[in-house]
Amino acid sequence: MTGCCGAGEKGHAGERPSLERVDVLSNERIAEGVGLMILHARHTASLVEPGQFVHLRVDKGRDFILRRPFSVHRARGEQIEILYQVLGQGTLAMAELSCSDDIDLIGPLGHGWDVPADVNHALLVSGGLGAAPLGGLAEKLAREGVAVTCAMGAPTQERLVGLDVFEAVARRVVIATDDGSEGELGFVTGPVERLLAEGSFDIVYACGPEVMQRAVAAMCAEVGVRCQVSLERLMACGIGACLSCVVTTKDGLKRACVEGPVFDAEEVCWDVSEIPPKH
Amino acid sequence: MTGCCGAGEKGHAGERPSLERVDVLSNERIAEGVGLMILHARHTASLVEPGQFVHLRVDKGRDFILRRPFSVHRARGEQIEILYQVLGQGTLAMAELSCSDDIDLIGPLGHGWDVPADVNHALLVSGGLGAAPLGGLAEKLAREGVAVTCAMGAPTQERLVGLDVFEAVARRVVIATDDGSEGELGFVTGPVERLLAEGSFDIVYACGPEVMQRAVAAMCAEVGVRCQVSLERLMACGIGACLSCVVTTKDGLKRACVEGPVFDAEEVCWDVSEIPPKH
Amino acid sequence: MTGSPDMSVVIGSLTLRNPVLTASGTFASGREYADFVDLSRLGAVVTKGVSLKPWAGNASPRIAETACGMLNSIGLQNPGLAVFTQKDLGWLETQDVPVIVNVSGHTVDEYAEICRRLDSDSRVDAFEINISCPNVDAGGMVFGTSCPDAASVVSACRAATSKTLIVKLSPNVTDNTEIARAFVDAGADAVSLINTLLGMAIDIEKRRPKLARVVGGLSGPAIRPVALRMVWQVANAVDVPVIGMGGITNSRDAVEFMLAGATAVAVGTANFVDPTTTMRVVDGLTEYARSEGLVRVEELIGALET
Amino acid sequence: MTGSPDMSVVIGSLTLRNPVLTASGTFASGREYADFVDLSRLGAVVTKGVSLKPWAGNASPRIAETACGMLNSIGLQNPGLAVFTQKDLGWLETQDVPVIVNVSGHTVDEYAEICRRLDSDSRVDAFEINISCPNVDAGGMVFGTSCPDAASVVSACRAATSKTLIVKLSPNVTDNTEIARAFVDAGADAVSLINTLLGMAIDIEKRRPKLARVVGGLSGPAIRPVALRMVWQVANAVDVPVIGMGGITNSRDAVEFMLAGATAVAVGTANFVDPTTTMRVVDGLTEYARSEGLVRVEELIGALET
Ligand SMILES: Cc1cc2nc3c(=O)[nH]c(=O)nc-3n(C[C@H](O)[C@H](O)[C@H](O)COP(=O)(O)OP(=O)(O)OC[C@H]3O[C@@H](n4cnc5c(N)ncnc54)[C@H](O)[C@@H]3O)c2cc1C
Ligand SMILES: Cc1cc2nc3c(=O)[nH]c(=O)nc-3n(C[C@H](O)[C@H](O)[C@H](O)COP(=O)(O)OP(=O)(O)OC[C@H]3O[C@@H](n4cnc5c(N)ncnc54)[C@H](O)[C@@H]3O)c2cc1C
Ligand SMILES: Cc1cc2nc3c(=O)[nH]c(=O)nc-3n(C[C@H](O)[C@H](O)[C@H](O)COP(=O)(O)O)c2cc1C
Ligand SMILES: Cc1cc2nc3c(=O)[nH]c(=O)nc-3n(C[C@H](O)[C@H](O)[C@H](O)COP(=O)(O)O)c2cc1C
Ligand code: FES
Ligand code: FES
Repeated sequence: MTGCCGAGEKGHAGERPSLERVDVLSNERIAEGVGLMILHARHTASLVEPGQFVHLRVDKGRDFILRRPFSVHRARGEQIEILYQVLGQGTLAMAELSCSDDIDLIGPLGHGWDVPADVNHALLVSGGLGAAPLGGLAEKLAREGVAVTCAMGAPTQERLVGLDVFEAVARRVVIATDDGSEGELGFVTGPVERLLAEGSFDIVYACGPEVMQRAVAAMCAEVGVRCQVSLERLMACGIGACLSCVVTTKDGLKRACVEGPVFDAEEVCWDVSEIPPKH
Repeated sequence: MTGCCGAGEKGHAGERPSLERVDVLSNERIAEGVGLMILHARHTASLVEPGQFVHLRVDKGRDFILRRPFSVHRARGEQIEILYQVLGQGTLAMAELSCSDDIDLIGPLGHGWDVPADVNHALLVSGGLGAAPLGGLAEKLAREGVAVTCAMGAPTQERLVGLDVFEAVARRVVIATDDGSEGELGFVTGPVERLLAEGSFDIVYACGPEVMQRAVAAMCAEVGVRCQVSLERLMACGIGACLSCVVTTKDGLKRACVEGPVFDAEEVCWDVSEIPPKH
Repeated sequence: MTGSPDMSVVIGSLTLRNPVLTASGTFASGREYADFVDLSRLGAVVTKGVSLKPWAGNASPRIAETACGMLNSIGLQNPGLAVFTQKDLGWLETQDVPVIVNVSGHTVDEYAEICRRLDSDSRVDAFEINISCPNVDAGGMVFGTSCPDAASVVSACRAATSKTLIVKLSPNVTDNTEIARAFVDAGADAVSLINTLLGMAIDIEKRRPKLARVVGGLSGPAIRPVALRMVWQVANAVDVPVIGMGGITNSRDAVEFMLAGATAVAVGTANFVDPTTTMRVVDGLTEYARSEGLVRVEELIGALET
Repeated sequence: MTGSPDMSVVIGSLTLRNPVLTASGTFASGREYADFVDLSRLGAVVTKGVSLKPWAGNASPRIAETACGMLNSIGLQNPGLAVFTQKDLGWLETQDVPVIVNVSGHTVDEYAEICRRLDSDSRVDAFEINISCPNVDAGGMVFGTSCPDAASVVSACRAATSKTLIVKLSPNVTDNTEIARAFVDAGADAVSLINTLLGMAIDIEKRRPKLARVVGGLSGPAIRPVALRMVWQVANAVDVPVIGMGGITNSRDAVEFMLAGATAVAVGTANFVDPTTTMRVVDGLTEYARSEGLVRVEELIGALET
């Protein structure tokens, strides 16, 4: 009865988020502690832009109440893909879902990656699950004829996700792992620094731990390359009403769920610590 | 690690309740709003006496926290049967369990039906799910050579449960339904009154809605036949520690979970209303 | 439609089409929810707290999840009265719904000044004076827990406006009935409760509070029994309408609050969980009133048998 | 065993082998739990409230379930001091565990008399004075919410015994720090908190309260954030040890309370859910202390960084 409601009320039929009941089409463990869930989300799939997210409800009848925000990794046809790391009770509950379960989500939400018209060669930098919101972006850039290079970081080879998507469309993929089990040993910032020194990029898109994004933003500022980052904040409503997700920017507080999660790296006041404590 | 603990601490190895992880062997809807769950409960099955109950945990990670008490309908080998009516969130969660799920229970608990040595012919009176704790009793009486007559009440034929068990061992089964869809029309107290008038019973065991038990108790007192009833109270701990389940008796307050749920009808102060509100 | 119950209720000089409101701070001014909620089917929109000047609110993290609830320490971040009047009231004007402005301040004068400035604004139907927020240092709960101070805020607001004046009570006090009576004496047309319970959560790995501000306000289903008890106590202590809130998630919860004595109810945290909650509550409450054969939903108010 | 942390903590003149206690009224005197718990592995058993004469408690229904919590209105039903001394203390004597007797009364004298009579009983290690129960009409919370009254109970008990005196605080007050300080001034060796939050639930079909007594005490995970906040506030306000409780379900919760300033913790409602909870908390706390490289578990007390 509630179903997909509201869309159209403002005359932007189809451009507004809606509450959508969705079926789980598949849900598999694809790396250590990481799941890939495919949802049949007609409304969201048709509208979502790379970098946007959905607000998933996995809590019905559970002892926790809030929704959980997840980037859409890729959208194809009527389906969306969610790449998620199992961390706490919400993602544990997600890992238990199986094909034919139905859940609900609000989406698509937020401001995704901007692709300026003059971009020729983009560097995508991911740290761990940061690959999630970059998957759809890589494909879109490739479709639009932009050359893509990817620098991926992960703790170990077992926890590297998204490689297949990047490899399918990128000109070049460079990998760094903390233990050297895949690619070079160390943080992804190492290869990023070398790549930037090559001077061929006109934009950098970064997602991963906030310290990594901050470091990448600093390197980009150094060499004068535009940089966009996707920031995580704890989110209650996900639609701009509760002000739990604010990011301190040079223009004041902005809501990560509406004005973000993608921000211009220059805008962000990096020295204000707002990172939720993750284990 | 916790598993089956404590038993033996007091030298009564095996006679004490324990916390037992159990597997669901089957769980089926057997009547309108009624499920039959078979659990593999080695410890409890080997010890439980008719009229005793188990305290089931179905709440892990849910937004309600307490266990739910259920009589053991029958025990066979290492299995116990639970007949349950779906009423609220706890029993709804039970109805969703399926074969291979594991849950935990505390059992066996409480004081069950007493079978005095001089009993020759027993009348078992059930109202609705009141048949649950009487199933094992009927079988036990039959095994011990006591003649069994059953009077069963239910709202409708679709909601009559336990008939097969009673029919297998009872000399006679009389049925009354509120709408006359099976047996005679009306409450079970009608047939009970007639049966008692026959004068052949030396004990009555009753379980069902408290008003029904009270009426049966009054009729038994009238004709001077012993009567035992099984009372329901809201229970938190189930093991005698919290005093949430008290029954007002002529000897003061008694705990339904330890001194009951089976009480001598004469003991109970029927005019004190302690019935939890059921829809 | 014959047979359908009259769902309207009266708060001060306002007649609401039904008793279902939004709880301040959980619904902004409604614009973000317009995709999910038909605002013209709400009893009223209660806006996010507004102060005279812009407030930056507290540092992040500002929320933490707890068992069946959440803590927040937003700290009344808002762009101030001028922006609110232009943007929020401007948008709300285009919607067919009564508007209750939730008022915050650091001083007695600030509260009164907001009421004064909006007194002649026809887009505003009533004020809810928030002297109970646990998340600001001056004002907020400091007022809400001490009778004389809080009553002076109410008197000043009363003098500043002839619109309906609702005062929002803090649950973090020993005796709410005493405070509620003082507010009514000071001129409140209605009281609303509860605001959040002061709470805390700790990250044991970091040995740090989960909220940057250390403590925050607990809301959601976890607090419902406390809220219901306070609504019942206050409704029995004062003669003005009571607006009940705290953990309301569905229409059954709303009925509980009305039976306890609430004239209207507000939905807060549940909006985050299901943005259509208010609509479900309106529908469910109407259905309940119908199934109980009520002529007016008002028959439920305080109809608890004890 | 080398490398294993010293788990002992000190409350007044008592040294407990670890900081894990049972919350009064949820564990009786322990006999019912002996099938599930090795009592000799507990820090102490806190008994059900005992009064001078037998108390009948409240009418049934006495409990109702709520979101992540429960309401109870047991009303301190107990067989009185004489039976308690013979039966409960008689049994506890055979167990290797310190005993803290939870004391209830209707008058100042009743509280003091119980302490006096048990003062020379070697089976009793400490008293916990319950002036905070929301479920009795006289005594109980009436004392717990008003400073002078409550302090006079504490002074009288102090005069009656030289054993360790713990005073249990009510959460249903505006400012617990003030009350805690008054109790310490009156002679308390330690304070424990929180008792239950006053709450209510309604059966909307019957339009009646779910509890026969209408209101009752809310306990369980739902109240944990409120309890933790109060423990933190009180631990920062007094110099005596604080015993923290309210919704503790596992060792992570226990660590939160210790970081907030609790010297020991008590497990209440969680015993009903899993009767082995105290054992899990002892094991988990020991493991946490070990993994954090602590020499003494006491290093956790108040170690929160704010
Ligand atoms: C816009 C956005 C997009 C996101 N996209 C993805 C994604 O594609 N894949 C993915 O795996 N994760 C993503 N996240 C993070 C994801 O939302 C959290 O990991 C998840 O909510 C944790 O839920 P939980 O119940 O398992 O953990 P909890 O038990 O709630 O918490 C575990 C830890 O994670 C932290 N955490 C909880 N919620 C959030 C949150 N909303 N943001 C950041 N940290 C949080 C907590 O502080 C805690 O330390 C995204 C977050 C945002 C804000
Ligand atoms: C010793 C004992 C044995 C029982 N045996 C059986 C049995 O064999 N089969 C069966 O179907 N039911 C039995 N019951 C009742 C059963 O425990 C309740 O129906 C069940 O707990 C309801 O859980 P729920 O979550 O579905 O309902 P809830 O949502 O908790 O409540 C639904 C309604 O049931 C009432 N209720 C809840 N718990 C109890 C309780 N413990 N006792 C009585 N009423 C309650 C509530 O007041 C409410 O009105 C027994 C109860 C006791 C005390
Ligand atoms: C994120 C958030 C922000 C809030 N902001 C305000 C506010 O600005 N003014 C106010 O009076 N109450 C505010 N509250 C309190 C709510 O209006 C409400 O009183 C409380 O949350 C209890 O209701 P609930 O449990 O339904 O959320 C806020 C609550 C939350 C959760
Ligand atoms: C059923 C029940 C009975 C209680 N009886 C007492 C009591 O006799 N004396 C007392 O001081 N506290 C009593 N309490 C309060 C608990 O000791 C404890 O303070 C409170 O429940 C909070 O802890 P929890 O959330 O872990 O249960 C009782 C609590 C419950 C649930
Ligand atoms: S999550 Fe509510 S405003 Fe962003
Ligand atoms: S249920 Fe706790 S004493 Fe019976």
